[in-house]
Amino acid sequence: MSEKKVKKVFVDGPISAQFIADSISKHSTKKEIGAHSIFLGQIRNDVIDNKEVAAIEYTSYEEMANEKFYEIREEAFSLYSLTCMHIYHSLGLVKTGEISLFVFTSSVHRDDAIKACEYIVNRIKKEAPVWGKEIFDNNEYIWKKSEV
Amino acid sequence: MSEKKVKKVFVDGPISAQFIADSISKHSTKKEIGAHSIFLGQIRNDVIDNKEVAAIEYTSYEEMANEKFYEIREEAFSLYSLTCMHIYHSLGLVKTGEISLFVFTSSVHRDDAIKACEYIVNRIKKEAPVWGKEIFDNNEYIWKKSEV
Amino acid sequence: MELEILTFGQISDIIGKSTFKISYINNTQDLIENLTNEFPELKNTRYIVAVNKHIVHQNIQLNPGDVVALLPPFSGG
Amino acid sequence: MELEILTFGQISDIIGKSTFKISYINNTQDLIENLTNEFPELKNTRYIVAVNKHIVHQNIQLNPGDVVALLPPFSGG
Repeated sequence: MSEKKVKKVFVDGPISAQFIADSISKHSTKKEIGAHSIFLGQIRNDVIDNKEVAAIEYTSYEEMANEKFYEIREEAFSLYSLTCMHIYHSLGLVKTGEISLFVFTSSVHRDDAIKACEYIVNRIKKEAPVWGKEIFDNNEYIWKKSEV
Repeated sequence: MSEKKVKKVFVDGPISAQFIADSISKHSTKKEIGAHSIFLGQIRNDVIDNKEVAAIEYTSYEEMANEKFYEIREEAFSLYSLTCMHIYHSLGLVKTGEISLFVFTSSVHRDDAIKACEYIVNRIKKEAPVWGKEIFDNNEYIWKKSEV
Repeated sequence: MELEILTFGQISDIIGKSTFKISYINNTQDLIENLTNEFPELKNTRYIVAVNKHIVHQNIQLNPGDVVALLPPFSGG
Repeated sequence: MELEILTFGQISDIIGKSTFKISYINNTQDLIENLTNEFPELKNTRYIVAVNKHIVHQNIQLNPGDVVALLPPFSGG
């Protein structure tokens, strides 16, 4: 792995709208970009057995996840003509209404950014070793079911 | 049109990252949302006949465009299970690196938001009576070619 | 007894104004012929016609007061 | 001569810890049998096995010092 420039994906707690805005702003100097596609995962207040989800606590096999994110990143760059790609995923507690996943792709023409963003989100959901513990408002919890 | 609640789409000048962040933030109270999909159109510094684009000036047949945006909006809601949808398009001058189109869809599960966002962008590009005048750094201009 | 004409994009450049009125003409085909006689460059330009904000692909009857728009290919977004 | 075991999600709940060492066992199948004897609830739980961060779908030989992870279905994003 020594040659790989691994970008930091995991962030502690929720991803703020301000963080997203700053990320967008940074691309205004890249004037070859014509299109950005962004996916945001937000925590839902699902009701399960009459109990409402209040938050999700995310844990990961971080070392393995970082290798997987790197692989997804490389493969997306080889499949799509992208100028930039950023992936951020929360660890720890994220409350309902807050954002836990932020995927951001940029390209000259819109098709590449749009298709790549969807591709990356699908692969993360399917392949990243991350687990969500859905915590109810009475402090009970269940392990989140996969949404693949 | 009297019964139609027409949402304002056109904004003067570029769409700021802060505006996008505020839009995202407003959805944190809608706790049934699990996924947001965002498309941003950014002005490229294309080089045409050795002249570099410095800005695009957008004009529109506004009355007709607003009816079209309304129609696209209604059709997207009928085709996809969406919680929210927002469309913003610039009029007037938008410089390279700045954002001129912001499409924002939200849904319970990710597929609807992602598919609807792409659908809306494609329809806007194809059907909205909006014209871009590409202004070069020497103040000459050409009318932008459609990207459909 | 007039029609209102709206032009956009490169059509405005050719005609030199973006909104004006002309004496009533019975149908879109005759209207386009009249305009093309006055502004021959229109022949070399792609555009579609909208009457009262609805795109029309064939010749249609016009009524006094109708708004006829000449729309070059869209390039928004 | 040990193996390092990592557990995640509901597997950690069943085993009661998320990282521990056990005496060397020759292959993944024997390792899983040993763990299942000690924690019978594992039988009712879906998970896959990763050795040194690589998912393995068949029985494979283990080397001392290998890191074996039990991964329940992923639910990130």
